[in-house]
Amino acid sequence: MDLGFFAQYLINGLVQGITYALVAVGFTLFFGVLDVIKFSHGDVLMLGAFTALAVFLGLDQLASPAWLSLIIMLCIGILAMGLLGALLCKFLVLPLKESPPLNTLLITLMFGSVIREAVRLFFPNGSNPKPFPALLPEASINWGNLNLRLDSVILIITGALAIVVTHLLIQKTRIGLAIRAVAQDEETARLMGIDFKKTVLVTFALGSGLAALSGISTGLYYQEINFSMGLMLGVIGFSAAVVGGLGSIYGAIVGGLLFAFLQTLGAIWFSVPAYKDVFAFAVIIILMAWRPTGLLADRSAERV
Amino acid sequence: MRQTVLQTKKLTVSFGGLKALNGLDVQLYEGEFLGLIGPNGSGKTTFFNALTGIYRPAAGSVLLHGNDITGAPPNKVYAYGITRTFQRLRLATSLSVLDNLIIGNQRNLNLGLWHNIFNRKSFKRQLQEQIQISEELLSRFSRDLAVHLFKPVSSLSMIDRRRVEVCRALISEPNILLLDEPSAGMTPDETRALMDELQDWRVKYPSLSIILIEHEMELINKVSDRCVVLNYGEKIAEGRYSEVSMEPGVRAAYLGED
Amino acid sequence: MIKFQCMSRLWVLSVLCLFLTSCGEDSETIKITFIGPLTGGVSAGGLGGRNSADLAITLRNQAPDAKYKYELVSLDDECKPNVGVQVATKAAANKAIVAGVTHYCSAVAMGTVDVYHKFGLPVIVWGAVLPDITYGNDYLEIHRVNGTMINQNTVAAEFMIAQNFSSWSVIHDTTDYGKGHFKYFERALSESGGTILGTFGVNPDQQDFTAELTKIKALNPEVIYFGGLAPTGVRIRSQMNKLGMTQVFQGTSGIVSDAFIDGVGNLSEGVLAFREGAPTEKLPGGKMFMKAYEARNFNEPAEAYGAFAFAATNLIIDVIEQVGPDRKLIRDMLNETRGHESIVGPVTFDGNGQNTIAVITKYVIQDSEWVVWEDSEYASGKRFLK
Amino acid sequence: MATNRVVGRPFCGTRVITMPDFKTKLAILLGVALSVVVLYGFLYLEREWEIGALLVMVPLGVYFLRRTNALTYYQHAAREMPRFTWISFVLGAVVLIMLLRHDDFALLMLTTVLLYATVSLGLTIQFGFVGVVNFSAVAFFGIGAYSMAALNQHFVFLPDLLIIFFSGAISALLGALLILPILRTRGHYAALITIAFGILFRTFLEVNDVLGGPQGLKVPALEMFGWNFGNSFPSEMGGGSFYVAYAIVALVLVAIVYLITRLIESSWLGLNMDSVRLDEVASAAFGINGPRWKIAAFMLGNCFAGLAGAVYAAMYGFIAPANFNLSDSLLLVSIVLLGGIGNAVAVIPAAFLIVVLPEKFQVIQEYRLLLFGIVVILILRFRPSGLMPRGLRQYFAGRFG
Repeated sequence: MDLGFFAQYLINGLVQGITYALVAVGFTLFFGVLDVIKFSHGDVLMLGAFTALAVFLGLDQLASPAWLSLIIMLCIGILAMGLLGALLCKFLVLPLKESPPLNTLLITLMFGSVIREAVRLFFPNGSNPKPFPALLPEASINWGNLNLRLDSVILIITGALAIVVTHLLIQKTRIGLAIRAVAQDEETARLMGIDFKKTVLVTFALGSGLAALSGISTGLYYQEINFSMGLMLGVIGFSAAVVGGLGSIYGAIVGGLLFAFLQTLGAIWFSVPAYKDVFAFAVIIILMAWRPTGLLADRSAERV
Repeated sequence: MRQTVLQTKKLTVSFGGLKALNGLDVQLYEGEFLGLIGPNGSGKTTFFNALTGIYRPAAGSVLLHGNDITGAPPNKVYAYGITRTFQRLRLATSLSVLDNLIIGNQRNLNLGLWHNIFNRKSFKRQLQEQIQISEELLSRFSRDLAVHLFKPVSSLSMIDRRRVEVCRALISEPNILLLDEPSAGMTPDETRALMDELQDWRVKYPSLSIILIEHEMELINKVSDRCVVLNYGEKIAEGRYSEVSMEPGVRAAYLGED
Repeated sequence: MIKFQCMSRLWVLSVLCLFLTSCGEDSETIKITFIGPLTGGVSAGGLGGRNSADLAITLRNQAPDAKYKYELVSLDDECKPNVGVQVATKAAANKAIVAGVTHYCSAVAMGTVDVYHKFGLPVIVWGAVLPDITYGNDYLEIHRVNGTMINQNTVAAEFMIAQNFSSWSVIHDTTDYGKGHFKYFERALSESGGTILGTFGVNPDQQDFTAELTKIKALNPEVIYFGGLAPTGVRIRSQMNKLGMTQVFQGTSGIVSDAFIDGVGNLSEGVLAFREGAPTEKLPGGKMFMKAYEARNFNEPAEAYGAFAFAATNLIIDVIEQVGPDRKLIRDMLNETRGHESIVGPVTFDGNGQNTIAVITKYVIQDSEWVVWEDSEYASGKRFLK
Repeated sequence: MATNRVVGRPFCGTRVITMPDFKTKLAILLGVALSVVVLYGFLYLEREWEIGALLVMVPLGVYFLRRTNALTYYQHAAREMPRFTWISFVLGAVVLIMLLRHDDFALLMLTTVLLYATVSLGLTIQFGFVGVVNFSAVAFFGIGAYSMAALNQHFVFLPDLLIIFFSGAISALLGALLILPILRTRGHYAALITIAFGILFRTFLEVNDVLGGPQGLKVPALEMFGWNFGNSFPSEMGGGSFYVAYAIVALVLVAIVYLITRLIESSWLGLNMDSVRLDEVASAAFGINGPRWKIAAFMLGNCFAGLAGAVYAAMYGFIAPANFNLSDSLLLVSIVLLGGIGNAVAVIPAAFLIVVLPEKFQVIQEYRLLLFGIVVILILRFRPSGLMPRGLRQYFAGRFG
């Protein structure tokens, strides 16, 4: 294969992989503290992108410069979704803590479909795809068959940075310590005087904020968002988190990149690229049979 | 000389590079009450897990009545007549006491499809039988407990749960009973009561051998015939508690004295 | 406690009231059903159709010379065949409903034709384009105002060859819509002498198409043919730009909507698409329709097939005005439709109920607007594709 | 002393409620009658304000019933005489079908509910009993449906009853592909495997034209006992929609599957399955072979799904890959969770809610899924363990010996 095309696939895959990884980190965080799957994650991502778009449309009338708009969009989008995540946790997830864990899954699933339907119905003409402003510099280098665009590079770096910052936040700060403590053992954490509820809320806010970030960067990259964009991203993000190993941020990154890699590979190999999902998910089933707790989760023996 | 029922030879269990058990030789005689002591992390529970097939030994062997059962899966080990309790209670708390006990009596149940689904008459007979056995067993341990036979375990107090767990291990009339720190989470009085009940049981079934993991030294002193002391997965002493506790190595490792 | 008793009595009473009142007879309106996707991924098309059908009904109810009062019963098929069969049964089994304007999604229409036949409900399909819907059976109840994908793709292939294009790469979604379009386009193209360099069936929910597009880039065709609906089309056209691809983008009727232009933005210039039916905006009735639609302030635009839903509803009403609200009579009358004037051109049903006057309109996007090819600056030579 | 004991006796606090036999029977029959009336109303009401009123009235009604302890009494009555209850409910369903015999649409919905309930009973065994999560129920349902279509096409000589059974078997056998990964994983990890399988199944059907591709397949009506199910009942038989026959087949299917589920639950099989779910390690230490029970439950559940899928395909007359999405699997999971995980009875009212409610909301058109989502969230928020949480195991009816 031509080197240029190879590099092109690599870059495409990388952008996708980073997006998946950002979503997967959210799943991993929620699982860590509360052992739940939050199935509305993909829809929160979509709502984040739409919030940012609404902010942009508002700012557009004030004629603010692109970089300023972008920053305001990011801030409001991430904060709003963080808040939504915390509220969701407080009013729908925590009250169901004592009931079967699958019920949390159902309630977040329904919440996701409510968000999705609400955006479709109440965002002006929301059932159609919306153009997302191209606020990043569009310069590109043509190098043989490789078309390397500045915005792809910026997005890859931003995504990677966001993951690194999250990682540092968890490893180095007090609240990060609390999150890790709760993830280890809720009871002990409580006994140590950690405010369990607050920690969980912060984690949900953090994960949802990350979802908003990945929603906005998806919008910036593809320059198009739609109300159902979160569906597949949510499922893939979940798969990436699980394959990587729930509870591990490195696992989420590995899972995300792996999934993007498999999809790209599938698209190259098969004459009908729709098989790429069949391929990716089949490989995932096999991987899970080989490594039942994910690729990177610590496989410490169960305490007996 | 009494007959050896269980014997381990150079039993070794390792996690990654760490040897949780290192060439352990332990013998258990018929009808004996063996105490297993050692500091935290010395490999006591690992020893149980290796015996019951939850962990696969890396080396060495386990002999039951002279037959090699090394690496047998847990359900086989149970079928050989070895039952256990868990340090952190592992009862099915949402099920009734009766259900939990019947789970313990697995090897006496008929699991055939015909018996369970179609021939409900014979199933009913077996159920009645199980209820009777359970009730007798429970009332042996505590008169009040039998009343709670149809209540969920989650509604019981800690001591009662402990009793149910011990009963679950005893109901199938095993040859060997492994008790993993039954005193955890109980008051000394409660522990004493439980031990007395166990002693009564031993009188009825003199051939039952018991291995007890315990932190409470006084308890070990009182009930055990013999002691094995572990440290870092190795046996550092063996004998009567009164002798063992005097050994300098044990005092150093276990009691934290220099 | 007294309060409680009081309340529970009140409850029993109100439930009784509920039952008694709901036993009352319905009013004297004539019911026509509209079925299309009102929720989910392709709801934009469905809502546009629903609004248009609704508009037809309202306009007729306002007309002084109308014999009857009409009522539209709109049902949501979610673009899922099983739900489609459910709502089709609901409509068809309801004797008060005399005719239907049904289905945007072909797979749903395929599933429901048997139901309509079984219950004898005459329907006009307003959006689904799979040929088998009318040609796969000989049910008298099934009609269709819009053309099939065969007509569309024959015209498309011939037109493109005439524009001196010779090589294509195809991306189509793997639904019946995309796959069907590909099949008929391939057939038409092989007759006209074009070549297809590569075909890529993709999942319509897919977000990222860069891998497929990179592959196409390596094949370097002159035209990228896309068989699918606007949301997917928007993504593909935008992502072509990501990879610096400047091929001509040729779509199907599924992208003829403002949503496509809105979604793609500036990149839409020079995108081609083909749609059955005469261009709405050029017919006198069509202008009226667009104005009336505007005036109603619907939340959603009419989309590509709104005009067909409007035409189908009007056709049904015209027939009812003639023969009265009787399913059999309506069915037979519909089958005799010849040259009926509508906002999508004259409608003539053949033996299978298919509208044979298959006018196919060629569109190109010029300055962010769908323009009929013949009127565009591309046709007059002022602008060039590519 | 052991003779007059109540086995698995229901407790209401510390009080045991006792009632004489005929009164119990009366209470059960009353409950059945009430359910039939409510369901009839539910299927029959159409208009906007009626649905609105229903949404207010039903929760209020349930609240009143609870306040008067009627539900508790009823629950106990049903536990005292499960067989009588079961038979009365089946008869009640027959009455309901007869009442609706001219209403094609209501029958179609009713039959769909019964078939979804059948699949949900399979899921109840899978994750209610043994704890294997299955997010690809609709894939196995689809395998059943496609088997029906394919066998009907290629093996015309096979009687349809046999084809239905084969469809169930094929479903179970294809499910066997997943056994190894499912046995090795647990919890969310196992969930992923089934999700992956579901997506894989759907995409495969769509991309491949072997089984009709995205355009779907037509399925001929059932033909059993010399009766073509596509025919309406002639007037000399009292008339009635052709759906009556399907409704009865579905009723028989769900009744049998329910019976099997309950027998499993009230035997050592169910006990062992519960034990595996609650603590696999401890179960193993008492001789319970976890993998064996997981495999059995997984296969059986998928078989139920396949059986239901076969009847579903024949009734709808048309199947397409778009019927078998991940969202449909999640809908089936919702039925089990909303009802109360592991409780076989709860599956039926929950299936009613999940299947019929969105249909009732057709009056608000594009807003219906939004409202549906909100209603489910509210139910779960206020009944976190589902509508009817599972009680203690009951091996036999109330009185013993």
